[in-house]
Amino acid sequence: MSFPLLTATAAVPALGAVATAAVPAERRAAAKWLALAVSLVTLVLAATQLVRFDPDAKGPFQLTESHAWIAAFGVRYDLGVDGISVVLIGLTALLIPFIVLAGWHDADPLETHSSRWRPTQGFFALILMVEAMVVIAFEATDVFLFYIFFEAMLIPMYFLIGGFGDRAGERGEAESATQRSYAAVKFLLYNLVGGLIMLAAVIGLYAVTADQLGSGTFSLTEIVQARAAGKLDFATTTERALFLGFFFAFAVKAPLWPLHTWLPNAMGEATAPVAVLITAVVDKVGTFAMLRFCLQLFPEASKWATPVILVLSLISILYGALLAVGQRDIKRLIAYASISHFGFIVLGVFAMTTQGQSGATLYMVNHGISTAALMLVAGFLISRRGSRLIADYGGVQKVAPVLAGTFLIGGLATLSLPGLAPFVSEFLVLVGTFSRYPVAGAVATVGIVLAALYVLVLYQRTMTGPVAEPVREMPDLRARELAVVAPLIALLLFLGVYPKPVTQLLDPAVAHTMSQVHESDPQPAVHVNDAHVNDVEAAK
Amino acid sequence: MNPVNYLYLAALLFTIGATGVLIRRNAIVIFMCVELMLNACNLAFVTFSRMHGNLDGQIIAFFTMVVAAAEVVVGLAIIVTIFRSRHSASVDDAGLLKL
Amino acid sequence: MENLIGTLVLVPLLGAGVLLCGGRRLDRAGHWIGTFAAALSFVIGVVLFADMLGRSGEDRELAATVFSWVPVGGFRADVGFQLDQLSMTFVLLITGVGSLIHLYSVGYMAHDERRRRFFGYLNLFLAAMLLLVLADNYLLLYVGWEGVGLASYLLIGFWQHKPSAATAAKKAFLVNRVGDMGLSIAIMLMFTTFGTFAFGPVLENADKAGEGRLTAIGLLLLLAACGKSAQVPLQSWLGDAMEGPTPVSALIHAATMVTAGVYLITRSGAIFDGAPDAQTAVVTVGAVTLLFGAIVGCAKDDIKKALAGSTMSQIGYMVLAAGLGPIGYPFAIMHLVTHGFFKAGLFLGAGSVMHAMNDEVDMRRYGGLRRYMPITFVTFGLGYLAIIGFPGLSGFFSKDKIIEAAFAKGGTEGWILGGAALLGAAITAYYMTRVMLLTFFGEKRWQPAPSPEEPGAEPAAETRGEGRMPHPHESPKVMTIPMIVLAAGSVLAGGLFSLNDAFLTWLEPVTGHEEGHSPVTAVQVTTATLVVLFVGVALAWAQYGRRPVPVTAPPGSLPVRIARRDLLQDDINHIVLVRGGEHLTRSLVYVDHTLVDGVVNGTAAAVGGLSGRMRRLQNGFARSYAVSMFGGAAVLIAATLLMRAV
Amino acid sequence: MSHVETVHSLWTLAAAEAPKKIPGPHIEYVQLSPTLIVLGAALLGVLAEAFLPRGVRHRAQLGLAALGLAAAFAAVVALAAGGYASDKSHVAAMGAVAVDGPALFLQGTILLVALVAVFTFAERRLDPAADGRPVDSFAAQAAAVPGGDAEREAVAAGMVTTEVFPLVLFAVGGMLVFPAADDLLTLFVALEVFSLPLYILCGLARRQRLLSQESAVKYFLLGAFSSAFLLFGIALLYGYAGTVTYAGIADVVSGTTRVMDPALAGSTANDALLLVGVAMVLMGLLFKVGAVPFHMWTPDVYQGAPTPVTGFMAAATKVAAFGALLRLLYVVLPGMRWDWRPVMWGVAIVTMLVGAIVAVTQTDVKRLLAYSSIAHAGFILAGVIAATPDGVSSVLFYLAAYSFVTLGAFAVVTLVRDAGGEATHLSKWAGLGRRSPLVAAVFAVFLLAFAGIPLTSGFAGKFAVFKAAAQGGAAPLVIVGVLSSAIAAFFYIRVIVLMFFSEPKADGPTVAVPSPLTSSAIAIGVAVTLVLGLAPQYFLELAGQAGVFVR
Repeated sequence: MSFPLLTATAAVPALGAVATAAVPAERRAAAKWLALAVSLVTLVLAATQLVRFDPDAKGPFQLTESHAWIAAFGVRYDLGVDGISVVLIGLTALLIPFIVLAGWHDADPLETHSSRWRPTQGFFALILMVEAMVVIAFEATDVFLFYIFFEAMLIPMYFLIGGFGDRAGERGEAESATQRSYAAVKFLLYNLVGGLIMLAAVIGLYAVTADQLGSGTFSLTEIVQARAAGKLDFATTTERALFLGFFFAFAVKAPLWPLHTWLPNAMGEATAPVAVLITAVVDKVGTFAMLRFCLQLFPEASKWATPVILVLSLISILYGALLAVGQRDIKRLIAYASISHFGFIVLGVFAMTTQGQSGATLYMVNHGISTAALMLVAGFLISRRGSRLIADYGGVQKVAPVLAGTFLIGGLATLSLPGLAPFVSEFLVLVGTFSRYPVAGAVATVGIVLAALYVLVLYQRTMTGPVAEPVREMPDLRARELAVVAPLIALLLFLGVYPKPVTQLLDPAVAHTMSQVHESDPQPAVHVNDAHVNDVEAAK
Repeated sequence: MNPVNYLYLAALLFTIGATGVLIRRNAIVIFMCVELMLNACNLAFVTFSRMHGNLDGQIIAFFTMVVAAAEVVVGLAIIVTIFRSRHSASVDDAGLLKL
Repeated sequence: MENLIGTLVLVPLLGAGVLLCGGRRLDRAGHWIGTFAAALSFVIGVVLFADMLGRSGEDRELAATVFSWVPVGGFRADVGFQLDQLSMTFVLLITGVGSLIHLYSVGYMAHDERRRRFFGYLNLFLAAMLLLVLADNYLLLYVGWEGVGLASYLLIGFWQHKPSAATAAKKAFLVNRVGDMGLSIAIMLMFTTFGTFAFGPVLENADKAGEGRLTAIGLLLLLAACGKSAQVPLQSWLGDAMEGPTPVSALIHAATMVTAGVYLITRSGAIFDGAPDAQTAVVTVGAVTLLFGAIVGCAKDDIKKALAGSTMSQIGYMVLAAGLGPIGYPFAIMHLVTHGFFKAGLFLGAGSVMHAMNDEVDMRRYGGLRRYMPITFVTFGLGYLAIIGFPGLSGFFSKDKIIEAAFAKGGTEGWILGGAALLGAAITAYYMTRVMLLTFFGEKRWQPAPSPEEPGAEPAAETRGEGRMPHPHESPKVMTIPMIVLAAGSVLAGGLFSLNDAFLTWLEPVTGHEEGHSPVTAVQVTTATLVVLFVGVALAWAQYGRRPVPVTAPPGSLPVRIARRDLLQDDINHIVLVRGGEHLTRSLVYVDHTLVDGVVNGTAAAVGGLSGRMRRLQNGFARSYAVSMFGGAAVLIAATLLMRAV
Repeated sequence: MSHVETVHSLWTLAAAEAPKKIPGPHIEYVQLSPTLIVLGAALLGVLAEAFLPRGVRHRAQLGLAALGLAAAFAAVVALAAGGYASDKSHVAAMGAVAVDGPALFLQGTILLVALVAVFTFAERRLDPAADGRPVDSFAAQAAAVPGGDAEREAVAAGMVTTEVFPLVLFAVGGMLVFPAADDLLTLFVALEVFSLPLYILCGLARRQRLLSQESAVKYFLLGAFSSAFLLFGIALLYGYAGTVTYAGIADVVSGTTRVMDPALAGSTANDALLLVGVAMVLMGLLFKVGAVPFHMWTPDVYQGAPTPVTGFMAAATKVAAFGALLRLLYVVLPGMRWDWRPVMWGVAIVTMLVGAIVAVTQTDVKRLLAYSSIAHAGFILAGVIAATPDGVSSVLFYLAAYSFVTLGAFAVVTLVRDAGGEATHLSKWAGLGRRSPLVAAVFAVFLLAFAGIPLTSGFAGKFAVFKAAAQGGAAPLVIVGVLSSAIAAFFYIRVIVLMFFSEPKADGPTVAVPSPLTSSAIAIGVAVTLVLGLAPQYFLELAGQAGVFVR
């Protein structure tokens, strides 16, 4: 019985959350430091996973743990990571410390609060709780186990969104409180409905397996093997129905057009760190699950649905970008930008090519980092001025050049400028899509122009031009804030120049998925008898 | 005479009782209508036991009477309390709890 | 030697990194660090050049793969460099002119408190541009391609406090992005066609791909080139780009970056050779643009905008040449180099003039400056002679060849192209003469400096008193020396290159060369060129040299006004794209709020309403409850019986 | 003419020889011990009321009730351990009462629920003491006119209605028999035995007595009305089968034995008697579980009754009634599954939807919980309809899980008070999370369990029943189920929003600090909710083993 690394990675933040919540009211600072420490320990554990993970080992999952849990439902506590999940766990564990650090003062109680109300402890405890649940969701190889945490993570997220917001500027406390709880409820209901529909599909899956294998099971590996061995075989309609059930939930989470409208509200009303938590961490579970569960459990249905999904993701790309252009609120703008990016991710996942899927997974990582950078800087900006309206800014670069500079870099990453991480992944997605669906690939490329449009418009309106009166006294980034942003930017540069460490982790996992879907990359029209192309063929 | 007719009578009584419950306002009267329904049941039991030629039905009828008596005790108690506090036995006056 | 290639890019990149992250403490030395980095990369370039000359024609090409960048399945992108004669030419041009302009900027930006950052951006540009010309595959080229775009964005918008500058920068980036879209799709198409996008395999196997795919790739590359090189229809950004500091206009928007499109087409020659239709498209774009730019150049009173127009038109020549295939490639590149010299020189001259005239840009407010700033006058004048193709100066050789090649295209096409080229030459002569006359000749038409509240003022102006009459003076040495060097270049380059076709033989291994069968002899072409040249000059003299020039531009006839408005390019863009886009986004925002969100909120409201209505049933009357029970029982019984019945 | 002969022969037989000695009934007292213990305790309680001095009654009654229930529970455990849940399970008391898995499981659940409920009954710290004496939530003297002199005197005299404990015990006694009843007569008697005390308990509130009495009247009249239907249904079934034992009826239904009497051949041939009878009996039971359209009493009674009583009713009554329903459908009517399943489908669907939808616009916590209990009745029905052993065990599990959540939730409701007693209007709960986070958090846990959020018992139960339904071929029910859960989630969330995200009102309610009694009740509720959510395996197995009915 080796050390249960995967469990530990999830258990540490979970226990940390409890401990943080237990910190007495007046020891506020202690709670913050505790949360930071816990998140760092988690980061270490996640790093250990990355180290102990062996890219070219046999078998889909590694570091597996397996225990009986609810035999009556055929549910096991099965954990395991493949290249994709280990990378995403790394991303999660990496971002949380920055989120904690960035949210350092976001939950300091107002004077009006009674002494028994302990927002600070709650805030950081909830963040850690979310981290724990996300990690488990990434690690779970049992559909039911995944589902439980996929659903459960809504609750802490819900309290984070509804309970903590920006200092209400002109809008007034009451107004912003109403807006917040509306956003929180919208977030919860959207995802809950998605989750419940998925629940129906999960039950259906159990019914089918129980019917055909004798005893119902949720184990991903078992089901896949049974299908491979021909012991288990879905009726076409059943498979499609189940696929839709699963996909709906993930599409809400992702979010895919037209199920996206919760995201702008949530990201707009939540504090910047929480917004990052939503879009950079929690939403990734949706896209990840498409890759892990939709494709592997229901390959045929996935292929059947691909055309529609491609169209939807194309709409998401263009629609999200265009709406981003039309926004007056910085955070909502970033939210719509994320919708556009999630469009790219889904596109890559369902392009069913190696480049597409590796690109999509890499995109999840890069989008996480770049959005974190942009959103957190935006948060610092907003916290200084107390307004989210673009119109309230102008000429910031004159008074706060460093803030403006980091904001610009974050923006350039968002428009996926070559040399920064997102470019690699976006291009991979585009190539991967193009090589199978040229038209879709070409249409998606329009997204990069629109991306430039909304980013540059945002930058121009907020940072350049004559200095607006309200920002004249605005201080530049403080040490803590710089400590949050600088590493992220460094990471963006590094992964932009040298993404290989990540891609080589992803490649085998993606290849595995591709084989599950019985897909192989389309071959080039011209056979090029060129040295390095040949050795690539040999490598394959 | 064909005992089936007694069944028809029982059904008739039962319906009368039910209708009474639906249309009368006075709690006491409603309660009496319920009693009427119970007695319709008794009649049915006795008739069936006569038809089947076993005594179960008659035994049940006795049980029913006892239960009905117990019901009367509880029911009247409740109705009387509410009558004292409201000075009316009309069930339609008791309409605080709604929506 | 291979390793040196990497350092070529690395040096300015490091320079940029140091300058941008260095913080205030570097403010005092920043400009020299930047200039040093540029100069160093030039030296490295020269060393490599010498080494290359040392080797014989065929094995002059160097290649170095640094590391594997994005290896995913069959998709293999490396960071690899390739230095052949073509790249070499660019390296020397970029680093050489670049260093000079760094030097010039030391003086020009002396009064700007953000000078350090300016040099950081310049270095960043050098790095990106070198990456662009040294990359050994299209994806890496794309990185440089967007990198120069970024640098140009930062530098055009360097004076960010000017809304006009910020807008111009944004516009430039966006228009370029449209072109980049073409490039990236082209790369994807290459990947699906060849399974790779490294120059070597792609170009070697281009012939196997079939004309259809090649044409598609060619047109997409052309789109990219149009964006970067400000060719019709994506030319609109270049004029506005003049918002940037003048050295930027000289380096990026005249000498180097804007010629990247020509590089791309020349580099991809093999593809275009297989796609005649694409080539036709290229030459058409080139011909149209060279006239377009020239006409715009005639109408502008802003000296920089006039020069921008001429840049556009000169690049039109290059593109035209590049579109002619192997006949034209060498001349395209040759003109590119010579143009690099004289256009950079002209811009620096213009900068020097503005420097002297309180940053006044309206030529109608110049006049008679030749006595006040002789060096500028001489250098500018040499550049002028070069660009109009005065015999013996560099422009003469390069442009003349292009016109020949155009005719050599043969058939009516050849006649049309040649005619266009000739006409362009005439117009060039006209507007350049106009610039000369307005600026250096005639009587003084100086006005008080622009008032401070006008945002158009460069910060340099703040240091000098506003509202005073300008007192023109010659610029400091750091500025004049580069001008002199460039002037020398613009005088000599053409001649040197043409000595027993040195340049041709130098490039031949890369671009290949074939003699066109021109319907007209070289002599005829030359004479024709000279004729139109003098016609152009004469016209300009008749208009601006003989009679005095009004300080405020006369309203002018309709065509003049249209030309002043850049031939309505911006208006068309505005109506078609901006307006349309705004309406689209607005309506989408509305849709998102009412429809997509409305559906959800609607269902919620519906449930609420239903709930409210059903709630009414719970009316508190015990008897109505009894009714529902009774009814329920009836239904239950009926249903049960029914079930048995069916 | 045939019936005349039979009649004649009957009389002549009677005349012929003297009637034989009727053998005394044979009763297995051990196996009925749980019921007997509880009823015995109840009787003792009555005596205690009569003879003990007023001062000690409360404590004595509490002890007696707790003791009795605990002992009964011990007896149930002993029986289960003795194998009566599985191989030794059989029908006791001459075919009147079944002793088998489901019966014992449900009895155990009911007893535990009752035990916890009794704690909340005995709570005496929430209300401000009336002239020096601590008071519980029951009227000083139920007979006194509200606000009248008699009441004032009663309060002054320090009267307390300690009769509630014997009443509860009687009710529990009935509930223990109800799911175990193995013939229709026992069913009816048990029904009345646990209904009548509840009618009274509903009318005993100390605060807002008018509401309380009104709820009692409504509950009583409608209850009596429904039991009349039940009884008539029984009569018809008796007429159809000639017997009221479940086994006997089942045989006739499945056609293994035929009714001797040719006079009824006609009525046996057309199953009108059977079908109408079944429908009416079902109606009687559906009334008790609060299924639409027989649900309308639920909100009024839940709101009017004293909150501890509401909690007890909501939890225990449902358990007992569903137990009886299960036994009836699985033991008596498996033969005619194709008749009742479609009907029950309809009932389940409307119950789920109506319960969820109407709850959306409720403004009173207790009414809200009432409607949610209706919706949950719908979910449970989905499991009942599965008509598989899985269905049985899933329903058993759901009942156990649900009853403790309900109990806990209503216990929390008793804590939130203002001048007028309990502050049940939702608007008063605004900002509770700010004022007393712990109570709000606990209530949130219960709400999330109601909403069926994973890691709570609610989710495990919901999953169990839906799984059973899906495997039982009722996939559409599952779809409707998840949809109505979505709607239901909305109003649970609303309460949470109210408690945590809205600013507390200045004149908001205070949260009373309860005695260990209520605290432990709530604690048990939370514990069960979380344990059944995190590690339900053991209890699922228990329910699984208990899933077999004896015939």
